[in-house]
Amino acid sequence: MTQPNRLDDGGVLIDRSHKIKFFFDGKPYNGHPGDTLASALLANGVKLVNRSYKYHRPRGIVSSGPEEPNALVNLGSDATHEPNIRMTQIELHDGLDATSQNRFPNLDADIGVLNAAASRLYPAGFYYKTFIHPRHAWKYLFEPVIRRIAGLGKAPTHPDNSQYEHTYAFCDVLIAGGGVAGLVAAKAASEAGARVILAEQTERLGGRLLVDDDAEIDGKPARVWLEETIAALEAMDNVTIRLRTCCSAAYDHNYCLLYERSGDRGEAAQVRHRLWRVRTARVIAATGMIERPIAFHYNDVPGVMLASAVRDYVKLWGVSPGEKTVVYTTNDDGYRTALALHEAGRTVRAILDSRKDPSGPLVEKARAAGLEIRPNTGIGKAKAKRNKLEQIETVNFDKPEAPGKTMYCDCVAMSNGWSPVIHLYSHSGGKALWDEDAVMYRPDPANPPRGKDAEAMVFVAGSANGELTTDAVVAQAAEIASEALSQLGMKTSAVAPSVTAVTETTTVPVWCTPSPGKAGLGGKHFLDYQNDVTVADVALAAREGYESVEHAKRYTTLGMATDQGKLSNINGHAILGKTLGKTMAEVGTTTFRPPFTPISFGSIAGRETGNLFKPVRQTAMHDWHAAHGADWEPVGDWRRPYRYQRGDEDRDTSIHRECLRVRNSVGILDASTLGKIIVKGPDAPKFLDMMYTNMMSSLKPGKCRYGLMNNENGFLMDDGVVVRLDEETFLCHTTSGGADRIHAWFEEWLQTEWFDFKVYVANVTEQYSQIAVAGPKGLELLGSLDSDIDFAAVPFMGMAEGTVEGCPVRAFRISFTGELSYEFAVPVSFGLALWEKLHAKAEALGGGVYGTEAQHILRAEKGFVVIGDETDGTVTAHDVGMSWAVSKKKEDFIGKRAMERSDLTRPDRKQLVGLLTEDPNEVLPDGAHGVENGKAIGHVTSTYFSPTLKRSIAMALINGGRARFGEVIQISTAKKKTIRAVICDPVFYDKKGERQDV
Amino acid sequence: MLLIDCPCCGVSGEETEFAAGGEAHIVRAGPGSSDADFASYLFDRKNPRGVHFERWRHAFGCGKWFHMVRSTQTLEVFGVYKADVTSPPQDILDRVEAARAEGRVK
Amino acid sequence: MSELDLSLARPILEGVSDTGANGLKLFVQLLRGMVTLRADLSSPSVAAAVKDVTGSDMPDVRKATENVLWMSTDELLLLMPYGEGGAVAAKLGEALAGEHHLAVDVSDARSLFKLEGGAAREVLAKGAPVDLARDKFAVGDLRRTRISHIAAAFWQSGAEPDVFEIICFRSYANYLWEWLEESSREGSMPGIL
Amino acid sequence: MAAKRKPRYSIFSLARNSMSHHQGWEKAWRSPDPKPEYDVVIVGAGGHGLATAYYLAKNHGITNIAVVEKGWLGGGNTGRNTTIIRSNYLQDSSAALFELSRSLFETLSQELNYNIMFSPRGVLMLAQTEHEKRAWQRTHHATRLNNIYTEWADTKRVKEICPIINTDPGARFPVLGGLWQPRGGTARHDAVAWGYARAADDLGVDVIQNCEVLGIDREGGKVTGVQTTRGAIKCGKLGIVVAGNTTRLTDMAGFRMPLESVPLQALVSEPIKPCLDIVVMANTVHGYMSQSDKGELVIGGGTDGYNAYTQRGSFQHVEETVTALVETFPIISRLRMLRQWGGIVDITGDRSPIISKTPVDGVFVNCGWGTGGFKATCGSGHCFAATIAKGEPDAVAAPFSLDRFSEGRMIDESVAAAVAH
Repeated sequence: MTQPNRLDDGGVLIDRSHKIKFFFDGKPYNGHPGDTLASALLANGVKLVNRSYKYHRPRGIVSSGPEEPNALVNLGSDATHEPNIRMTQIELHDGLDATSQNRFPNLDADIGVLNAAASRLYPAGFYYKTFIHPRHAWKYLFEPVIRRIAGLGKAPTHPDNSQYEHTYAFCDVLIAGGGVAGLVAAKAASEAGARVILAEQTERLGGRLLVDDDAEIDGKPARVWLEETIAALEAMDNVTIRLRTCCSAAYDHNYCLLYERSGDRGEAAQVRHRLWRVRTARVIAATGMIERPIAFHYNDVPGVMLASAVRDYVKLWGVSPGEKTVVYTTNDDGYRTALALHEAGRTVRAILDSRKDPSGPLVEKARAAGLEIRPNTGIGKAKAKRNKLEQIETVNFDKPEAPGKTMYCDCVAMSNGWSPVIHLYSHSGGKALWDEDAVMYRPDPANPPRGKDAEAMVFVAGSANGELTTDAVVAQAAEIASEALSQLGMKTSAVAPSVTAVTETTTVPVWCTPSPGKAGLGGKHFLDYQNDVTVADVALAAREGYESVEHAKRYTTLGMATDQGKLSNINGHAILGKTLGKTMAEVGTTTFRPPFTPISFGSIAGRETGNLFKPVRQTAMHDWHAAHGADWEPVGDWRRPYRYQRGDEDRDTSIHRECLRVRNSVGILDASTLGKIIVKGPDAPKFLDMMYTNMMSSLKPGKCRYGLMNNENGFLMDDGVVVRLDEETFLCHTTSGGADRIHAWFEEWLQTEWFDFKVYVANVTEQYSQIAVAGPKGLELLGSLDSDIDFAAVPFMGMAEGTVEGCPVRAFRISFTGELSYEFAVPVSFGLALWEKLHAKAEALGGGVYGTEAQHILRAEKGFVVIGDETDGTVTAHDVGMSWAVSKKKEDFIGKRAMERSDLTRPDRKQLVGLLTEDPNEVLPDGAHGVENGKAIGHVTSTYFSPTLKRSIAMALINGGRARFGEVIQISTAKKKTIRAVICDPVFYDKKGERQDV
Repeated sequence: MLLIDCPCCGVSGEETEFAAGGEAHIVRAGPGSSDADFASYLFDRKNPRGVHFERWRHAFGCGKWFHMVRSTQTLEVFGVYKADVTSPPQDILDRVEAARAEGRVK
Repeated sequence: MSELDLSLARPILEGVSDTGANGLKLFVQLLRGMVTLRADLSSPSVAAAVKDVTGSDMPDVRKATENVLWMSTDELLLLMPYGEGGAVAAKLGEALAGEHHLAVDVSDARSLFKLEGGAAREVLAKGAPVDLARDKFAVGDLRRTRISHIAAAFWQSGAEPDVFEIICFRSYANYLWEWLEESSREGSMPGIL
Repeated sequence: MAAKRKPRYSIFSLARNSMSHHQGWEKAWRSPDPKPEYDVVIVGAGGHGLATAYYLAKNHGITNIAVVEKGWLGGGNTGRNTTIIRSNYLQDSSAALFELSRSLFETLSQELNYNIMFSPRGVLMLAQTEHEKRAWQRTHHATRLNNIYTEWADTKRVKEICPIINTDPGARFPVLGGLWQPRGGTARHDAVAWGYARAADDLGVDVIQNCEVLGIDREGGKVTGVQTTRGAIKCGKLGIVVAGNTTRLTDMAGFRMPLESVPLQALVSEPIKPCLDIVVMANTVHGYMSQSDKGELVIGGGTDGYNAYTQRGSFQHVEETVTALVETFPIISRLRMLRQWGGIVDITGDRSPIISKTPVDGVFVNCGWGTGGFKATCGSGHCFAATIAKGEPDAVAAPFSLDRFSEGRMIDESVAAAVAH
């Protein structure tokens, strides 16, 4: 397993002393520590690594970084399976097992390729023009086929058991990018005393300085300066440097995401990914540039690569992608690659330069090295053999029709100039300007993303700002850093390093290389490799009226692949402009959206999965309930015992047992989740009169009153028993879900509307466990308690305070079951103790616990409403027959005015009624509707089999229902069958209420 | 994601510590108001593309309601002030005017 | 006649977890008396009453003394031995008679945790959007905020090693405990604070 | 110049054009200059506005129409939503409107001769609490009475319909079942706008892009025209269909609206091979997910709690949604978010839309679709066109008039559960 394309020496990142074995499509290969999967495969002479999305054309590695459009693979299997990973970002590690994707049966013989033969039939947007008839064919025939062909990697099939972490972090300056500009900025910021975080997406600092190391900085060789600078920064304790960490997004007010991939190298890592949510005063984006490809006929065959990438592989990893390379460039940078290959002892077949008379130091150096330079020339077309580049044909820009020269080569290194990476500048609204001379979009200093103080919050440093040469990069980075710092009132003592670097001359871009013959029209000049978008596609979109850059993008899918157009956008926009006769500035650009590169869903979820996904609230008796067979009903975040199962009895059996227990002996219920709010102050009575529909100021101390609460729309929002503890102090009970909502509601009115009221509110829901004791044997139970309270003397809707079995309690004589009933409020710490005592006493009397479902049935038998069951946010107190609880005396209360509106006073509104099915054993389905000549006239709100009455009962909201007692109506069920039921009074049991008030 | 200064406890906190409460300085219409005025109180909102006077609550913090003046266009914040007033303080209004003069907001 | 029996009182959970990460320790504290006092904190008589029942001066905004926590512009949380909450509330009631206030015993409403060790800041920083750098958050500082999904407050009560005390509403105690334990795992610290 | 009939799209036209390397295709729509006067001016060339123009021309014979758009057509919420189409609504008036729309989607490709890729793959709304279960069952009964086919799916059936859902009963929010509408689904959002634009253009409608309305001219309480960046345009009737920007327009017309504009989040994953063939909505945890034909998981998130016109929005909503979906679909944990974006939605007091006359004679509004506008595109355009043509709302539109707010006649879908439309 030799590595044919590994150079004999060179490769600053790899450790040749160690070998790493890895697999691609099941075949074993060797690489070295420091390799990426891409560099290792290139070293092994692997050219074909993927198939394209639409035409399934053979594709190879194009780049060396996050912009890679082609070289995507599946990694791992089962719980570790992960699709669509860029080979250029995978650090090689032992046992790495990668498989190519989007091919069948294998890369070399992919049957999808048949597409290409008919590819002329599939221009941009072809699917909008066909598959229209017959109507059902789209769902049943065309779409399924398209779905199977589309998509990239395989979907995972197993849950992921890796660990993901979050952290919040704060700093003065967040620097994105650890290249020379980032380092210069970091130095300046750290010496100004700023808190600095520097995030570098790769595993190394230095950026292009590691490759293009011919500059001298502060009189030292670039590499020496680099090592010294890094060491200096690492020594500063106000600087945090994170490698493998990408600044993925810069949101409003400088809330930034760092995506740290610390655990992606095979070993079982404690933390796979960590998502940093960083709030920083300023961002310095030193995010560099991305080289642009050149469009020419079949510029996608494996072996055609970015010139900078070819150079990276040579210098960083000691790999030459090809034996014979043709360099095709529109600027000086291509010459660097030619020279690098030449120095590495590889053949540079020729340098094709779009410029008429290329000049400048780099060009001279190439000439001096004896390299063949062909000015005013490009590649007319490339030709592949066995899925690999075999030859190219040159074209002269002045005589494109003339036959060109054929050159045999296995690698093309192309350079069409550079695009600054300004994503972070754009994420929160920064604008870009087209610089015609530099041939690139640069950040528009007049329109930066602005923070809450309207100051610029993102600053762009170095080549990301369009600086091409090291000296310019360093100077600009130092300047922009001190500008950012001075905004923060900081001054840096750092002086910009002096740099001597090779100068470069201008770029003459080629947006589409003319091709001889028919290729001129039918040619496949690829712009977006991954989505198979060609020059012809973009031109077609423009011709068809999809003129806006967004239309063209969406119509052709240009720039919508997983690389988000990092390579293709500018070339594509240029073609659009050419076709429309518009300048780049007129064409405009699409918006960069976060994240810069894709981030894992796992990292976004962090640790908040499983038990930590959302909190569950527990009462003091939670474990006791669990130990006694409770199954749970979620109420808000609470879990309440729905019923207590005995042995393997079914739900109904236990629920009915619990109901009858309360009717016939005595039951106890954990009511701790009820909201409890203290309202105190001289204006408390006045305040509560506003909050409740009924009068609370007239309530006597020591007495309880059931109260209803409206929202301003006049609809019921909550209910509960209000207790007046003393003249100034009230205790308001709310529904279980409602405590926090109602507490906030009280505070809102007190703080924002009636801030002159002298009222303080405290939410004491969590201070008390609440236990209901209900049933005819209730008094007997209480009588047997060791207590200083004379329960018999407590009147209905009265209260008492004292000690019960050693626990401090408040006892309220209120009933939600219709039985004689007391509710004990006891400090939560005593809750379990009192509960166990009461339970023992209840069992001794043949009673015991009951759950929420029994409670629901018992209250339904009594016709008591439950907010959220009988009401749904559109129901008034009058609708549910509780006009008695709506004060006519009070001038005003929340929702009073709303209840006067025409629709809320309609006589035919839905009103709460009871329903008795003609067949007493037939229980109406939940939510079933009453029907009259095909129209719904209302719906069932609660429906049960009543064990007390030994028949089904239901409550319903029926149009004008209260006037219709005795009428029989049809209830339709989903199963198309209708059930007959009689409308009646919703109070089914003990209408006079004698049992609760003995 | 907004960074919000609570004028009550002085915290400069993440948006997720706060709860938005909609347009500020809406005068409550009660009994006696016309249907139109009442509907307007409940539902009509200025909803400007520009300077918005709004209510917030430091829900996970000191629990206090307060006012914030913010551009719904640029998210620039012109200031915060306590809840127990019926109109914004002058210095904030001045800042808004200045921003308008500079054409930063509508 | 029935007597109050304090021995019946139980915290909702008990435990100590020695998580190993930088000698991190996590405790659930035993019951603690707590009283919520809402009043005009600038009033001298309020300050006097607080001093009288706690021996502590009025804390500054977002500060915690040994036994008085600043909760809001008009709210304090007073700490005392468990069982004394009722008496303290009553005492405040007398002292502030005639002055608009609310003093209520909430000794059972919250659970109290203690997080101790070098990594304590980083554990909290995983779930609380608060700048916990040493020079930004020190002994005596208090913050009411979010930890993960829930409302909580914490204050620093010791340094070298850092000690943070954390309270949340009692029904959430199990969630917060599990969250803190998970987040304290060895090898999971970002290593920045 | 009036448009001449365009050649129709088909596999044959495609084949014919491939011979000429596709040089022969005509423009999908013209780029006309505004005429001085139109019978009707529609502001907003989103799906709703273009559909309105199309149905005005097609159903009501009014062809002297301009659709003016400040940006590019279909560039607002039409091109930013998660393309869900369903009509399983609780309230009769909502059901009528959304089912009209859904049924028009069924044949829209043929109607417009443009493949909008309506894919009735089925929409499943999960019930993850007892309360939500009861709410969906109530909705289920209601839809059946409105002749909208839905099924109640128990947990087992949910797993059959969507195998990648986590149905572990011990989950924090266990799947207790779901409301299944087999004829709900998705469509290609851009294609809907483009198809309507091409068909409207074909009927003579002028679609005028890059033309922002700066003012609304009135005389004696009646609209007379609009001032635009491309000059004054007279009109007899004015239809405002601009979603999040409605208040800006109605301010120009001099009346207030019960609206607030807030950012809504959406995101997509990288494309993967098919793993989710239906649309799943999990309202309890605020997660909505489907898989596009391209293979991307298309995910809808929540709205920001505060007014904003920035088409961005906050990350915490993405965080909340993705966390919920990782919990509901554990296999997606290792997939990656490719891009997120925001749209500006306008939300009314009862979260239901407004299709209505206004205090200004001749001015009509169609707005307040909140997070649910795309699915309504056809029905909205259909009955808004009727409303504009007749000057009075048709039967479907009537319940959605502005006066419901003063009457207290709320159309509240949230009563069933916390439903995002």
